Amino acid sequence: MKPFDFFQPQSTDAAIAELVAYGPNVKILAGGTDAVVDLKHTPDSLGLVVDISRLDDLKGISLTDAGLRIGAGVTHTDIVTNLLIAEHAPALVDAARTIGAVQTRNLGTLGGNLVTCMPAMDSGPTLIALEAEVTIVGCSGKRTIPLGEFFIGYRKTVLAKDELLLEIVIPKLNLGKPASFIKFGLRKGQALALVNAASALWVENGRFKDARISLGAVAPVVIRAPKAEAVLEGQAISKERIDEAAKAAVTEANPIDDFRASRKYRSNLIEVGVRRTLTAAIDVASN
Amino acid sequence: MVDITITVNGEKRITSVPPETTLLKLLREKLNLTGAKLGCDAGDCGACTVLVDGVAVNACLMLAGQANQREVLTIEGLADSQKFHPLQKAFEELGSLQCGFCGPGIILSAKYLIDAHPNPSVEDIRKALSGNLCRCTGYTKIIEGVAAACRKIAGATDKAA
Amino acid sequence: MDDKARVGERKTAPKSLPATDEALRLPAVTKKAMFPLETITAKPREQTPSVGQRATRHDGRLHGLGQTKYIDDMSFPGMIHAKIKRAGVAHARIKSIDVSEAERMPGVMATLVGKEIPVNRFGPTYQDQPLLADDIVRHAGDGVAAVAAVTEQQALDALEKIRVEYQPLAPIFDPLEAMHEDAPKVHMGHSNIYSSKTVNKGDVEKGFADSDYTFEGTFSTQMVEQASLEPHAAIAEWDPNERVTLHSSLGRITLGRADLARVLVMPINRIRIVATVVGGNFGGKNEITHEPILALLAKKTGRPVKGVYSREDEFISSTTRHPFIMKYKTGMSKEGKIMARTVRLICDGGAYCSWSDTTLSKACILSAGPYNIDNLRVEACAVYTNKTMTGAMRGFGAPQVCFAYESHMDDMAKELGIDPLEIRLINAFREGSLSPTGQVLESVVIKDSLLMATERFGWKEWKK
Amino acid sequence: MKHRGKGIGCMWYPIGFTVAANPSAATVKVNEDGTATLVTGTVEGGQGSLTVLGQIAAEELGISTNDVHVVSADTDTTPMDTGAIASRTTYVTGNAVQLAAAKAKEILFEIAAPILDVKPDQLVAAGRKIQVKNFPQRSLAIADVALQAQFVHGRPPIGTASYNPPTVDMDPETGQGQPFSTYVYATQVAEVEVDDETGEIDVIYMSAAHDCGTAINPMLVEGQIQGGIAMGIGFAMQEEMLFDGNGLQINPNLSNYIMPTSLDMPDLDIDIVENFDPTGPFGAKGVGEPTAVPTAAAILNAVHDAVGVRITSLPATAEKILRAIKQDRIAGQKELSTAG
Repeated sequence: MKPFDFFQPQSTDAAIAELVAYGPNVKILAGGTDAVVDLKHTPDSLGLVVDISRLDDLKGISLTDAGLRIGAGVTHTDIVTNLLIAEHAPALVDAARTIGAVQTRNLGTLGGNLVTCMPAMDSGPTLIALEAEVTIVGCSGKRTIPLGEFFIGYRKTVLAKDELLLEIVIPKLNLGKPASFIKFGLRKGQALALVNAASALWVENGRFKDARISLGAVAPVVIRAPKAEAVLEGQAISKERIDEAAKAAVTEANPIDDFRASRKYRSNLIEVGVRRTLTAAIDVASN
Repeated sequence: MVDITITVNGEKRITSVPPETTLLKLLREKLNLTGAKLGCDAGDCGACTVLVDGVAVNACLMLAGQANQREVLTIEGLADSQKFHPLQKAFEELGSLQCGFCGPGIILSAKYLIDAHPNPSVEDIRKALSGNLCRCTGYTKIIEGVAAACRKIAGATDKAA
Repeated sequence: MDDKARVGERKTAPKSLPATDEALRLPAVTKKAMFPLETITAKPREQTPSVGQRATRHDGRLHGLGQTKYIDDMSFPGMIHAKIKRAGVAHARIKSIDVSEAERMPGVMATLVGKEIPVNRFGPTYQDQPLLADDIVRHAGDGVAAVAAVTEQQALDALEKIRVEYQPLAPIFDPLEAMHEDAPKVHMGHSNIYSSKTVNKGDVEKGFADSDYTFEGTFSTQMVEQASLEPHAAIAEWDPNERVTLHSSLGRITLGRADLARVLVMPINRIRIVATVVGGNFGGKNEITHEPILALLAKKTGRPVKGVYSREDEFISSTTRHPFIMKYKTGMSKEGKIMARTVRLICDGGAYCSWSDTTLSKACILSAGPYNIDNLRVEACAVYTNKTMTGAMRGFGAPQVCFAYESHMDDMAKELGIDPLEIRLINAFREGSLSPTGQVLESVVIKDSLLMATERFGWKEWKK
Repeated sequence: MKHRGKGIGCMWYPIGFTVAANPSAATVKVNEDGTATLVTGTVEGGQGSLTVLGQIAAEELGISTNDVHVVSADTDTTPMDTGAIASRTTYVTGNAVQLAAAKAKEILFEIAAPILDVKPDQLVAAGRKIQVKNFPQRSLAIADVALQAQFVHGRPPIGTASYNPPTVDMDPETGQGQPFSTYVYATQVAEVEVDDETGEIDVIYMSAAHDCGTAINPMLVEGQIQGGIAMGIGFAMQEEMLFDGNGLQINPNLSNYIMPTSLDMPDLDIDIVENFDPTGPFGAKGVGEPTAVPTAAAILNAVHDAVGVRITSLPATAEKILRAIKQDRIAGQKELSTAG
């Protein structure tokens, strides 16, 4: 690793002050599972690395008036073992369980996963399907936006240089919403998603209501599949509808062709993934 | 330089290292504890697994500064002159390891598992070890070793009770 | 910038170390279980007769305690670190290598290029491989220069400052294309085919004529990395008697020593190779790699020099398992007896021969499978391409041909309506069978193994 | 839908180099207390070869594994060895060790014979004793004999020997010859489940029956077989070094070079086929490499049984299998339509 200076702020304010002071030559370190690997491959010396992994304001999982609040610094292991999440958003637990391996789940944070903004991140789809919102804090104060608007491009979020991701909130309305997550990888352990998908839906009188479908690793950022959702809205639950939605989702994605899988195969996985998550979410709803 | 106060295997040390030093480098090069291995330097192989405040992490993915004021357990601290850890015994008796390079990481990952889940299923063990690559053993005798250690621990507790 | 300046800019400068703290004065952390009081020698180690005992490994306890010393766990006073610059181009003529800027980098104590190596060619069969490419780069992982510096990072930084000017040469990657007469040549000479083998037994034409059915199949396999968990590592150290000691992860030390003597032009008794437990070999650590480079850097600097491959070095510069293309044609009687077989094997050797010659021989002989075939013809060749060289890896061609002959076998069984177990039992070698090379086979238990494995599996009762 | 299938892979594999000389030498020193030191030039690579060589020396001397200390891997002190390659250590180095131990034992027998009032060829070494064949009550402790050998007779019981497997050069035209001294045989059987929507293979279970001649140490043999199967699974389904159009590797790291994790391993049943090769040390042959040979064939034959597709190029990734399943279906439909 090239030399850099290291700073462990005591508060988010102190962290932000450093971000402002240092300008572009700074890197934020949370769990480090991506950031430290990046640091090892950074060709030039960085000015400063700000370690936010111990900031208390980024920790904690709680029920608030807004919904289920998850601090950006919460690790994937925290998510896997948290009873509140297990109760109100179990699909998020399923997703967290598939991330990396035990060691990386112990280090890696939910915020880090979102901010690194890799297309294949496993935290994104479920949160987007549950219409999570994120709160960002910077010099000019806090702002809250839908997670879907947080991602803007390959490894690129709306975060300004002086901003930190503070927390993620699953809105109250969507707590307990039947949802399901699936991931396809090249092996069973430590798999990086070829495609991942999450669906969340209510079932009302045997009909789909507010179905939300989100896909990862199929576009530069995690996406929602509004056309597929529209196929379902208000329709009676049937295998045909699910198949139709799954096919529609394929048209909304733009997966890449790379050494890990072809575009065609990924498209197939999208269809299967959407079908399986919808079916699983319906199962959850009916139990 | 960053100043680090760290407790390793129960012994407190204060040291100062360049900020870009990983916990793995601190352990291996500064503290002479070479049990944790460098296999990939990217968090893929798990050969550098150590416990930080009781939690299994990849020492190659943690900066030494992040381990400041924390307790680290490396493979060298698992046994003392009186007693081996049951995992170490079981691994020796069953021939769980071959070249042994992945061993320290595997044993600590297994310890992390059984500290929280003293009676894991084979599937639990597989999941707990999926971050530790091994090229020699096919994991079979490693899994058997973890299961045997758990039985031994359970037996010892039963006797005590 | 120096550390003081870096810290000085900080508003929250780190607290100075508390000089009163005892922990500051303590040496490195020690192992607690160096001399365990508890003895746990398992019985099988103490019993006689010893053959057949499930004796515990002599190194099993050290492994579990984290006390097995691999090369990278060793260090010597004054030891410095070496790194190798990889070409990053698949086929090119080196016009010039300029290490002057690298030599001026902080901490750098020496550099080395191929022309400084006394005999810059090695290899277990043909000496066709340079230790550091000096004239032509034949695959992207070829080393072109090495640096020894006080720290690993300084060595890596210096690598970036080495300027190599290349004249690109046409590369060839596909083994079938490489066999064409007009294909670019990886090495000098008129052909990229550098090894050919044949096995002929019986009368293949007659065998096919006597067959009721003929089947054909083409199979291919990929390039595979040994992926030992321990990367290649070595430390070179000289003594004043001009003797060099290499602590190395090498798995074949006596022959490695002979190779070192040849490339360094030294008497064998002035070279000592000491190995420890190799952290996984699988064929990948069976020949010298960076050892002579480290030895020469150690000589230049008068310091012990350690070299440890990065995981990327492991992949791009060390040997791999050969990709094969395998064409099978087999004549069968309607009862499921193999009457004749022809096999054609093309093995992609990558940039250097390494162990290709023996891989090809083994693949050739084994390609018939463990079956009695009276009429057999196998033709095999190995071809150079501008890819990472292939060499020894667990099986020397056998996993490749086994995949082919066993897939082919099941295809034939299906067509003939014979159970896969049955067709193998019909054809399997028995005691005294003649191998494809005419060798009388002894201690043959292929049928026993077929019956044992399928019985354990529950082959006959098994239902979908 | 998921489909299950079963498949067999069987193989043969030679021990040692192809024709070329690949000798090993060894020295066995019996110490004054009846323990022994084995000096070998081979290097432990994790297989447990040093343990096995120690067991061979111990067996020849009639002592236990623990009674033998093995010194290895230093070119200054250890004798020539071709190395841990070609599954040759147990067989070739093992033969050298047995011969060396036999020479040391010969000295012990010569010392013991007059004391026991028999001829040296009437003696055997067993249970840490030198005893009269078929009359075990007349015996001496090896320790006593070794001590006497050294301090009374001035003949320290040390033996050095080498072994090179006998081969006959292959004819360059016909390939006829005896390239190897001996071969081993093995079968592996796989049960898989294939998802016909994604092409994913789940290897559920494998049984393996391997011949290695006498299993000097069954526990270590099992370890080799289990490890070889893991490598075979990677070869069958996952691993591939990939290059771009310029010959640069695309995946030179353990994130993108996919090899099996603990979750990718099936349940295994391992059997060792009983066998004895008279040319090997105590009937032993070898086991290292063959373990990785038939796995891919067994798995791909099971895939063929499950979904009817033949994968002809490795690795059989889920994508490749799905493509084959779909092509198979299209072909099937065409057949139906032409038939109809």
